[in-house]
Amino acid sequence: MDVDLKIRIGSMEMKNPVTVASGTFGYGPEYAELVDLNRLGAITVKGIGPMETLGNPTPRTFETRGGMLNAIGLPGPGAEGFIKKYIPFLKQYDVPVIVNIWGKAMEDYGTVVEMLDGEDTVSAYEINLSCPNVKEGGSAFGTDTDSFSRVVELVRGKTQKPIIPKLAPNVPDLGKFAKAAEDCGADAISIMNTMPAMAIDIETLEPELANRTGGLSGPAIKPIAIKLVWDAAKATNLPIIGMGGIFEPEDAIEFMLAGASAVAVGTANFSDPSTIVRVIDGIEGYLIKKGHGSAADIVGMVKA
Amino acid sequence: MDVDLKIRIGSMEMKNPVTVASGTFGYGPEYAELVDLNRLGAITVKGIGPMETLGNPTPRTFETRGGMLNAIGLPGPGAEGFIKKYIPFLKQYDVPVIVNIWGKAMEDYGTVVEMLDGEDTVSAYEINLSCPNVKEGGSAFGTDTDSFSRVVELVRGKTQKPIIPKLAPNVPDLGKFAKAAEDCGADAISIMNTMPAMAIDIETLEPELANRTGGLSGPAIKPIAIKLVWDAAKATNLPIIGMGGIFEPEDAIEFMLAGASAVAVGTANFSDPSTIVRVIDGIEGYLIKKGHGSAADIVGMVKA
Amino acid sequence: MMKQEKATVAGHDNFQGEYRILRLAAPAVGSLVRPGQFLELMVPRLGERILRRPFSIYKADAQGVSILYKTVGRGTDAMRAIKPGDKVDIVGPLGNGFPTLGSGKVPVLVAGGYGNAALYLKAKESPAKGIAFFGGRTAQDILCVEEFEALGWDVRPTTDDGSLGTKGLVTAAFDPWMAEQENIQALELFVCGPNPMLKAMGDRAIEHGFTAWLSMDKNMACGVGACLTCVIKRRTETGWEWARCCKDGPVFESREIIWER
Amino acid sequence: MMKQEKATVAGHDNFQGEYRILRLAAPAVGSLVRPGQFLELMVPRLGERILRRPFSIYKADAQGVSILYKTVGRGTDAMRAIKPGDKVDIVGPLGNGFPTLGSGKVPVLVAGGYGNAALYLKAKESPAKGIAFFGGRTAQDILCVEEFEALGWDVRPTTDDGSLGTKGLVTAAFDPWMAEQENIQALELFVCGPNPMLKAMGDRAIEHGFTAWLSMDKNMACGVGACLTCVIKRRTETGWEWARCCKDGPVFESREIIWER
Ligand SMILES: Cc1cc2nc3c(=O)[nH]c(=O)nc-3n(C[C@H](O)[C@H](O)[C@H](O)COP(=O)(O)OP(=O)(O)OC[C@H]3O[C@@H](n4cnc5c(N)ncnc54)[C@H](O)[C@@H]3O)c2cc1C
Ligand SMILES: Cc1cc2nc3c(=O)[nH]c(=O)nc-3n(C[C@H](O)[C@H](O)[C@H](O)COP(=O)(O)OP(=O)(O)OC[C@H]3O[C@@H](n4cnc5c(N)ncnc54)[C@H](O)[C@@H]3O)c2cc1C
Ligand SMILES: Cc1cc2nc3c(=O)[nH]c(=O)nc-3n(C[C@H](O)[C@H](O)[C@H](O)COP(=O)(O)O)c2cc1C
Ligand SMILES: Cc1cc2nc3c(=O)[nH]c(=O)nc-3n(C[C@H](O)[C@H](O)[C@H](O)COP(=O)(O)O)c2cc1C
Ligand code: FES
Ligand code: FES
Repeated sequence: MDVDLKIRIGSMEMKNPVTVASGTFGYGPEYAELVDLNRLGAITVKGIGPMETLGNPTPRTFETRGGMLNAIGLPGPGAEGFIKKYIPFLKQYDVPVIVNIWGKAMEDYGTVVEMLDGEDTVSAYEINLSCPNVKEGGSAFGTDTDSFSRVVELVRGKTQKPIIPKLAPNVPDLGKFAKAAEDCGADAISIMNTMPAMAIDIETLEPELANRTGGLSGPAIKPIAIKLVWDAAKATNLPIIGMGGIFEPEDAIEFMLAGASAVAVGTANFSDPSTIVRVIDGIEGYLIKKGHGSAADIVGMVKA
Repeated sequence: MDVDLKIRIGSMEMKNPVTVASGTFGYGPEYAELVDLNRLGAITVKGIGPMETLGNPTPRTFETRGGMLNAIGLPGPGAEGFIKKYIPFLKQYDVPVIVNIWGKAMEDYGTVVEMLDGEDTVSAYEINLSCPNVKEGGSAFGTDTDSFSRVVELVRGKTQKPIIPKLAPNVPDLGKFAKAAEDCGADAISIMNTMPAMAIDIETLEPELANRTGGLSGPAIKPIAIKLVWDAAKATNLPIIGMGGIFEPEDAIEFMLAGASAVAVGTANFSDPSTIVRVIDGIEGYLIKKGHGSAADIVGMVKA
Repeated sequence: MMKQEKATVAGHDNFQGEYRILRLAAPAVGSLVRPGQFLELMVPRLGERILRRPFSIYKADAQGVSILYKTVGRGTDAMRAIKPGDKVDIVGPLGNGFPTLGSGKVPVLVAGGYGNAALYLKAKESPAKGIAFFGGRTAQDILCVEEFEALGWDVRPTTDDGSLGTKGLVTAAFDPWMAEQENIQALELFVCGPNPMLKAMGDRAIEHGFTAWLSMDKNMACGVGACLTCVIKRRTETGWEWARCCKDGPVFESREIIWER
Repeated sequence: MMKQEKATVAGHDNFQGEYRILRLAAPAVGSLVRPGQFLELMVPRLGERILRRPFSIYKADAQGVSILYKTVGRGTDAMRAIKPGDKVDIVGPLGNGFPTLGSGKVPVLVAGGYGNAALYLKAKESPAKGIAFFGGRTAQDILCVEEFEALGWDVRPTTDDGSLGTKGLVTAAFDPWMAEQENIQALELFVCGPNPMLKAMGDRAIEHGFTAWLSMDKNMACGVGACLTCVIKRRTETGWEWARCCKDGPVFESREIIWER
């Protein structure tokens, strides 16, 4: 039996619903020896700002029960550096590239898009409005519907390519943000970024992260992410890219049943680089077993 | 060396900083054969509403990686039933009793307190403003500062006993609620209730909980709770009762360093009923090892 | 009375079919057990899962307890790695257990799956011995037949595939036998098995007016009555209330239960 | 080139003191290894912890690899339960490894703790053999002395308690030796050990104008350069940049490194 794994987000066609979570897969080359990049539905790269940035001091990550904290803090080559260093590499593959963008000030989001938009290799933008690890911008834009809408509208005005705001999990009513994204002309939404979190070394009395607080990712947060996807799916018709603790194919399917059209594998890459391919194959196997003709069939199918 | 473990919350004196999380320890008798109740700093009972209630259909709990979901939904004997069935039992112990109260409508909170306030055995009220598992009230009161303040003020008007609002974790800025609690005359705050969450059975397509969504507790959420306690401690001088995934003494100490004056053991009771006593002993051991004279010394001591 | 005890594994072997037997040196728990009670076991090295798993107590004495279990998921899978000498933390005995046989009553045991294990102590303790109906998918799933026979019980197996005893569900053997009874109302059933079996026996008890004690299988979290996870609807004079399988049960008389889906 | 491989455990034994040796049948990874590289191991049955653990490759050939490790926390504790025949998932070889010895240079090895293991392949491959300074707390912590001697190296141990070789830190043996050298600038150090040792050697290299390759020990998450956890400050013409220990390192020349706390 043939199943159709294709998923469409605006003008971007993914050959299957599986991408990677920004920041967990570098810019492409890092895992290329371990993972056949051409298998991916899309490659989502680490957050790109308008200029080269250094990120936070170390320690930047810390392992917790069923998860990890990170406060990497958005170091990166900036839009220009990204074009020079990574576009030639990414061009070689037959995979859409989603560039995760961020800014300290609102205008920065526009600037990055202006700098990147001429590159054909860039297929879509994921707008990071929810990074818990940078002081300015980041999370602040993602927890207030007004500034959220302003950023999304700003980006919308700069590009014809699909734009995908990435939502913050620490809000009481995610549906409002999902709706706002739709109203501002977004093509999809990503759910979820890491959850603000902290750990303390009780011997040294120091926070485990140099940045003091960070974001929690991994299996620990999966049930939170599933709930948020389910909430958002009720509030909007936009496709949702679901993520948060996907380690097994069953996790990805759970996200799709909750309402995600696509999924992203994040922290699991560190744990098991074969996860992405296992997830793609596992979704296909599930569709065949359950007699579905296409991946789109199971999106939002939960009986709830 | 002698260390002073005593902690005071308004007029309530706890012989040590350790209580149990509401809903994880029944009303007292359930664990009495396994745990010496007189060792506890306080007993916090399952949520009590104005009337007898049935709670949610089953399944009501589901285990996740590093945590569990629950949607018990506040079944209980109601204030009158509680007085009849449990006060005589609780009276036998030399331990303050914190009654966790809830209501569907705002007035309910006042009604429960009126019904309970004559009982000497009731030492304090924890106000549940953050249950993710009841439709009316619950979480809604806890995610909006206006209704939050109105409930706290209402309860404040009904009793001289210490009142302890329990905060919802799914807000972008917990400090506001901590501050509001202080402004409305609360004696302490509890952080945190469970995190809204969901799980789906991919074979049956049904949510794993009959209530569809529930609350995530256990080790998975500890880093989230530590961060919230740290945030709140910066916003208020009220004592904080910290909870969320305390399974080992080290976890409790981490909460205290982050700013909690007391802690509550929750889900860990199910896993290991000896946790509470181990936590009390572990805190004492830590204080001795580090040369502190009292538990209060380490509250908020994190170098951050 | 219940205890929390760090038991030492005295033995861990294949028992029959997919079942394994875990024998624990646990004097504190072992000496308190009544038939039909269970324990909550903390599965060692199951770091990511935090809850205990409930198991019926198969045998118990002043030295300890044993349980029979089948691997059905992560917890019971991880249990396979338990070795003699390991420490295993248990809480028990839990639950009300089966009541003693009513005077003048004719005892009947009905079991499926691990229910056979749960009934062994009852079979042993019962002053009168009678008939035991054991159901399973195949001969491999019918546990402990010789043991029950050695205690003086007349065991009537049924299997879905006919590989042992009558072919069919347990009712395929029970119903014809029941039809022959002169004093049906004197029957007192002790039942432990999957939900459909419990319900089938409960329905017959109500229809024919005999007594049936059903040991209910509900997912549990705390096992001691604190969390209110394991509730079933129990009939009251005015309607119904929730009863906790772990504390108020797991054994209920058929008339008490309001069945849901 | 790196690979992910499900290696079969060929052996797992006490090695010396607190160290154990884990031998893995891993042809894909084994055949690619250069001296100074490491691998990332997924600890079996560590359900609640999700990240791999990095270990230097002690020995490697076309059949597989071995590592020496000490238990310091949950992961390395759980590793003790690994049995021959188990499958262990590894990713490797990772990192740049040590460069080949410069022409006309005099090789010197300096190691502490598992650094001895990390230097073994380098010691073997090096065309010229020379002196090896190994530091440890006690004699038990100085690994593989005979092996290095068998390869033709002159091993100079130092221990904090004087139980083997010179009493003191590795510098207590290195400094007097260095003072005697006629052509200090011809020295080329290959160093692997705790951070203070790395820094001490790096400082001397800069002060006295010789070359020192330092294998940096930083906590890691991905091990392949994707997550940017393991960064150290590397000097650039205009200031500094972050360099990833897992991908751009772990080996850096002393002049590249800007030390922090
Ligand atoms: C009072 C009581 C006594 C029991 N006695 C025994 C016994 O003597 N021997 C024995 O082998 N088992 C017994 N069980 C069932 C046993 O507790 C479960 O098999 C076990 O908890 C499954 O754990 P797991 O981690 O392997 O499965 P999970 O990964 O938790 O679940 C795997 C599958 O098993 C199902 N499952 C989980 N718990 C139960 C349950 N309580 N009942 C039915 N299905 C369940 C799940 O829905 C899922 O499909 C008893 C259960 C109860 C409530
Ligand atoms: C490139 C590289 C090569 C290594 N090679 C070896 C080797 O050959 N043999 C060996 O025994 N160890 C080696 N290590 C260290 C090894 O990775 C750690 O001991 C291991 O990850 C600890 O895991 P754990 O779960 O037991 O400890 P955790 O529970 O994670 O931590 C326990 C303690 O160890 C400390 N710790 C954790 N990771 C490191 C680290 N990377 N460096 C120093 N302290 C750490 C923690 O801060 C904590 O104090 C190497 C590390 C790196 C980065
Ligand atoms: C190390 C690390 C770095 C991350 N960097 C970014 C980033 O640059 N931009 C972003 O939008 N999200 C970033 N994230 C968040 C992930 O993309 C993802 O939303 C989150 O980790 C949840 O998914 P997971 O549990 O599968 O990892 C990062 C996460 C991790 C663990
Ligand atoms: C089964 C269960 C029932 C609960 N019932 C209540 C309740 O009635 N009232 C309340 O305020 N919190 C309730 N909670 C939340 C806990 O009190 C606590 O805030 C939360 O579980 C986090 O702590 P933990 O991770 O240690 O369990 C319940 C939690 C669980 C797991
Ligand atoms: S399992 Fe907790 S009340 Fe029964
Ligand atoms: S550990 Fe991820 S970049 Fe080095």
